[in-house]
Amino acid sequence: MTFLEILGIWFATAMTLFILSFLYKDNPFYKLAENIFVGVTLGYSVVGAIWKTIYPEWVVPLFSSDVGIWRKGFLLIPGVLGILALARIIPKLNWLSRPAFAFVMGWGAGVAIPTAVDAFVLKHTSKTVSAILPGGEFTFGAVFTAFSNLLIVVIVLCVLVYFFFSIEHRGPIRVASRLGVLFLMVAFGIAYGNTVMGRMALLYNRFFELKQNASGESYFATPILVLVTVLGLIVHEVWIKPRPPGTEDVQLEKPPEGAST
Amino acid sequence: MFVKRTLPMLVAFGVGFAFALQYYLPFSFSEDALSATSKWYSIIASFALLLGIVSVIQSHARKIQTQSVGWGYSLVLFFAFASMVMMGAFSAGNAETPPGVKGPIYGTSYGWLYNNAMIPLQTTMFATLAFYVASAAFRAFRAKTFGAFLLLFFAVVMLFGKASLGVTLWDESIGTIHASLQLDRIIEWLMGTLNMSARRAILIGVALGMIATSLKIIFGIERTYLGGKGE
Amino acid sequence: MNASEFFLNLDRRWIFLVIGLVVLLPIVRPFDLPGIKPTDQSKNYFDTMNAVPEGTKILISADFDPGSKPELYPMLEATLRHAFKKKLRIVVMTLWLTGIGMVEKAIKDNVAYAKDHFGVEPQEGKDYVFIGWKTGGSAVVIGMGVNILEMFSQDNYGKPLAEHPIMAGVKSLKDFKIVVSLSAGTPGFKEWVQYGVQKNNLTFVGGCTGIIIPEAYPYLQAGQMKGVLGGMKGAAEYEKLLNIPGTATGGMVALSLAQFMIILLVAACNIIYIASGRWRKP
Amino acid sequence: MAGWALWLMAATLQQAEPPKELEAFDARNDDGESIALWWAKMPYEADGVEYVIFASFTEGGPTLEAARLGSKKGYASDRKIPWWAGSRSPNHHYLEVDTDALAAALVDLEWPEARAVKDEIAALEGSLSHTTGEKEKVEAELAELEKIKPPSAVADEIATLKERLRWLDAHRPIWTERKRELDEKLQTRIDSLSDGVLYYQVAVVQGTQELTRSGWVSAAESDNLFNFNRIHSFGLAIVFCAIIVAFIQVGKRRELFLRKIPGLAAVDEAIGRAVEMGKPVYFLPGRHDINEINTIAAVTILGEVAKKCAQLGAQLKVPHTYVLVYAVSQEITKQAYTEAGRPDAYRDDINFFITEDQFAYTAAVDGMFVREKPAAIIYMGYFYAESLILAETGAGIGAIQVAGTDADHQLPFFVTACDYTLIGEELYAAGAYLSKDPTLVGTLRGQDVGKLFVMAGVAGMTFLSFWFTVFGYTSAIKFVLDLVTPY
Repeated sequence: MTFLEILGIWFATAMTLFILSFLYKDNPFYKLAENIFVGVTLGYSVVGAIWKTIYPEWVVPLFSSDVGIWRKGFLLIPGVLGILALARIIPKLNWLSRPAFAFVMGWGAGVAIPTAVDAFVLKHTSKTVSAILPGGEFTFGAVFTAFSNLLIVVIVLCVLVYFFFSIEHRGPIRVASRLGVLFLMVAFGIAYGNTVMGRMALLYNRFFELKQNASGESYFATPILVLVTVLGLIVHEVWIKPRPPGTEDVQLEKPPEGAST
Repeated sequence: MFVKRTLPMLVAFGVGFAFALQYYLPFSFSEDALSATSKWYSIIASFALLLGIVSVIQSHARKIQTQSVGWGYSLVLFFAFASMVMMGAFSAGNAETPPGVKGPIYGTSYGWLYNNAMIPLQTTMFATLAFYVASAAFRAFRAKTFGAFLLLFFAVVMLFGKASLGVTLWDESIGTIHASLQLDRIIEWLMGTLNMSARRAILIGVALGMIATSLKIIFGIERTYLGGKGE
Repeated sequence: MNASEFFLNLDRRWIFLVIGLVVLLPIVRPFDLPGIKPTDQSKNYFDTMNAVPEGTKILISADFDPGSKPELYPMLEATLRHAFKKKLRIVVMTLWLTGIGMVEKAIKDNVAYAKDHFGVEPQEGKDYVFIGWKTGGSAVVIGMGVNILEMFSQDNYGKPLAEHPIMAGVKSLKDFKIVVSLSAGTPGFKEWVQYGVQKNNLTFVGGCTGIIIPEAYPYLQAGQMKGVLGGMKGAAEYEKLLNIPGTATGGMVALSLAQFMIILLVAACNIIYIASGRWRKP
Repeated sequence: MAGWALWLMAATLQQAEPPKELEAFDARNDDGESIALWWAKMPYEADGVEYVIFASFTEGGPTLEAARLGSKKGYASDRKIPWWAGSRSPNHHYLEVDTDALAAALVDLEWPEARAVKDEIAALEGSLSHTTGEKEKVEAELAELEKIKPPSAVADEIATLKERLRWLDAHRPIWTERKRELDEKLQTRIDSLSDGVLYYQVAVVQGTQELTRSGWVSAAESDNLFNFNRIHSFGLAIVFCAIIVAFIQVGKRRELFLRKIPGLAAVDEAIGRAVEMGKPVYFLPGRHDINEINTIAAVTILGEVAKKCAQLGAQLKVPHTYVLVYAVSQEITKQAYTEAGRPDAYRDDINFFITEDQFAYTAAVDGMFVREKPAAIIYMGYFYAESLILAETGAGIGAIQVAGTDADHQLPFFVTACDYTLIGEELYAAGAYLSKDPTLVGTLRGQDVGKLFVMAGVAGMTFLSFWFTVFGYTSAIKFVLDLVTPY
């Protein structure tokens, strides 16, 4: 392995351990990893915005001879709107950014309406009512399927009743909405249990990586760094005097004016 | 106040109305308009990113300047940010080395940072969920009410049914009675009937909320995004 | 504070510790639980590998990157172990540039493993060779169907490939009894089936990540793929069939144990909660 | 027996007549890039018998195979359309053909130069894409070489690279220009040949033997103004919009009842507690960008929360993951503080941007939670996997947590880890509930009526579907279902 590869393994291992150290408590290692993380991802989005969007999608077509004058004209619009959005930096020119936001919000709102109708209302309604009775023979399985399909309809209706805002939940409506809440709880329980394994697999993958990086080839990155982290935590705990509670690292560069009444 | 208030509202109305209709208009201009404007959106957002960067730099620069608590970490943040941007510029935003070009290790220096800093940090942060999913269950899965009992009961059933150990235990005992009692069939039924139907109802409700909110924006009833609803 | 109080308000870091240990333990020391039942597809993979006699030449293509390591690396390890145990002669390659380092490590580790556990000493060049990576994906597969030595003139370490005794009598893909692709996406088993298997009438088995396993079903039905290992579960089943618990078995055990641990904690918590009489309070 | 069947089949095929009822027409409801062919089911359809569609620029002109269809496939009944948008007859074939691609291929037959022109275009494309970015690469290499001392040692290499640069500079613009010219030339020729209309024939083929061939039909493609497949969705959208707009008017005229949303009552309580404890209130507006409706709902709630914070004197903090949301939130917060009569309490750092990355944002916010120990945390908007990481950390520091999301996949985690959770649509209702603005309350009533409409639809159609199945009207079920199926 090259030096850079080994360095990479050490760095990655350290970052993994530092993040995990947060589970014990907040500490300087975590803060270090956290700030590296934020810095790196900020840089990544800048690079992405410039090299993956602005340059290929905007600059290149704007200066390319392949693109007609009309399309170039159109391309100027998002550029201008984008630059206008930056006017927010200057408080007095703040209002210049409004057309950009209006465009973005209007566009989002417009696209959302038919999507909501088709992808949510129609799709879910049609799936709910499409197969109440299975065709074919009259067996236990068929009866059970019919029961399940009917149950789906009942649950959908009850949960929808729960969402009524402008009617008082009394009488039969109260019963239905109460049932709706219970059905929601059942669904949430199922969904919760269903995701646990996936989350455990994520952790397993991290531990797997740590084990791989423990070998002599990576110069025992994992054990050494585990030792360093643990010792560091002990040192931090024992020798570095904890500040009085409350003041610890709270960024109070200004007095919180909003808090004073 | 035309430019400050009326124009933005006209823009929102025009764009919103046009793109709500676009879905039903199949001719090529309409299709092209949709694909072009979705690109516009990412271009505007990319420019706007600078706004965020300026805000971050300002706040951390202030910390460093005043040497307030933890200003060293702000330096770290700057360093990480600057190296990512520089490496990214050197390698034109490519994490992988194009074939035939010599890079540091099977990739660019940008790729090195991406693979050895971003990926492990992201995956580890994501992996901490494994711990939280357990502690949240321990803390909150208590049969205080009937609803809470249902939540915890079905979560436990799923936990049992998704573990390979649970599947074996069940299928070798109760599952032997009848094929339809096998655990994966039960799990499938729970997911497909009880879970899915409640989610459907949620999504139908959400759709109506979305339509209502969209309409409010298009008609200018909802204009908090312009700063307040007055005037 | 009495015992039930203590347990109900348990510092959650104890739970973190328990979960961490439960997931970590099977990785450090893989062991088996009765819970892994090999599916037919995994059995087919195993049987295909197991059916060929000693000395048969097979090709293993490790088409994945570090991102898919936890799922596919155990498959590569188990396949190498199986091959060394059966004294097959193997040619290893990768279609993914970022796969090179992992393959090197897997070969090195498992040659050592074979020495320790099977009493065989695989020789580089004679029993196995790593021919490395070439750019092109499907083009590489097509080229190998015509002439391997032209496609890969050197092995991964720059030594002329023709000098390795293992390559004697190997001209194209047809000269391998079995071709294995452990793939995380494109290029992967799709390229192998479309450009290699069909044309050269190969016996082909594969392994893939859990996400892309549905893409393998058409090829399995058509018989172009004899068997497939799907995700970590597939790898664990293969390890079970081989009877060598490895990291994938460890993974499956870890997941099962962690889930049961949560069930246990929730159950204990509720029993204590109800027993302590708190649930009666509004 | 088998022999008989074969003989019979061969006999029918011998006297095969060309496909009947053949028609060509513009494929409806599309952007005008394809036409459709339509013909009746014929008696000789069997495995191994295929329909081959030939196309030409002129009637009787040179033809090209446009498509091939197994004779037992592609019936009109397989079309994915509702019943009102066209026939779904099981006794007819329906096939769509991409006319642009076809015309581009057909031009080879009529214009001898076409092949050469296309080859040249392909070659130019190849050269252009091959040398994309090469200039930068060569320049970089050159810069490296020029650092080496003494320069004479690498003089040859430098000269070669410079030559290459000159060559690239000289050639690429010429290629681009030439390619544009050729593209135009080809397109003009295609346009002059086809005039938008192509001619088609359908042949029946078994193996390599052509059994029969139909006469010519022609059709021109055209842009369609409206997608009739989606007319029911259009109608429904209008109905919903009308209901909501109508109730906005009703809301303006009289006060409407609004049920309690428990989670929202808790927001006031939580802010109050934060003031008592002298600790901050955190508001997280979700991880969707501003163009998503759930974020808009979230920032509306932020406005109300900010107002409460300003009134009670709580310290508000809003970490952002999207810049546009950050910018909008700043305006909203400022406005809220002004409306609450506390513009002096407004600070620009109430809202702050962290990063766009999901888990970096999570890591940073997690750190803030633990360090600042806020008394109240409010999550509103769309969330992903970070939901539980944040909510568990928040629960760990003992904050009152109120969440509201329409992300159905994250609801279980918020319900488990937070004190109060707004489920799905409640997120959209929250703005109206908090502000008690009559137009917004009217919208809620509109939403309720919309829901009633959907519920009546579900119940009614369930009943109809049940009834039709029991009495065996299977085709009627399809008829009804089409009304609620998205196309």
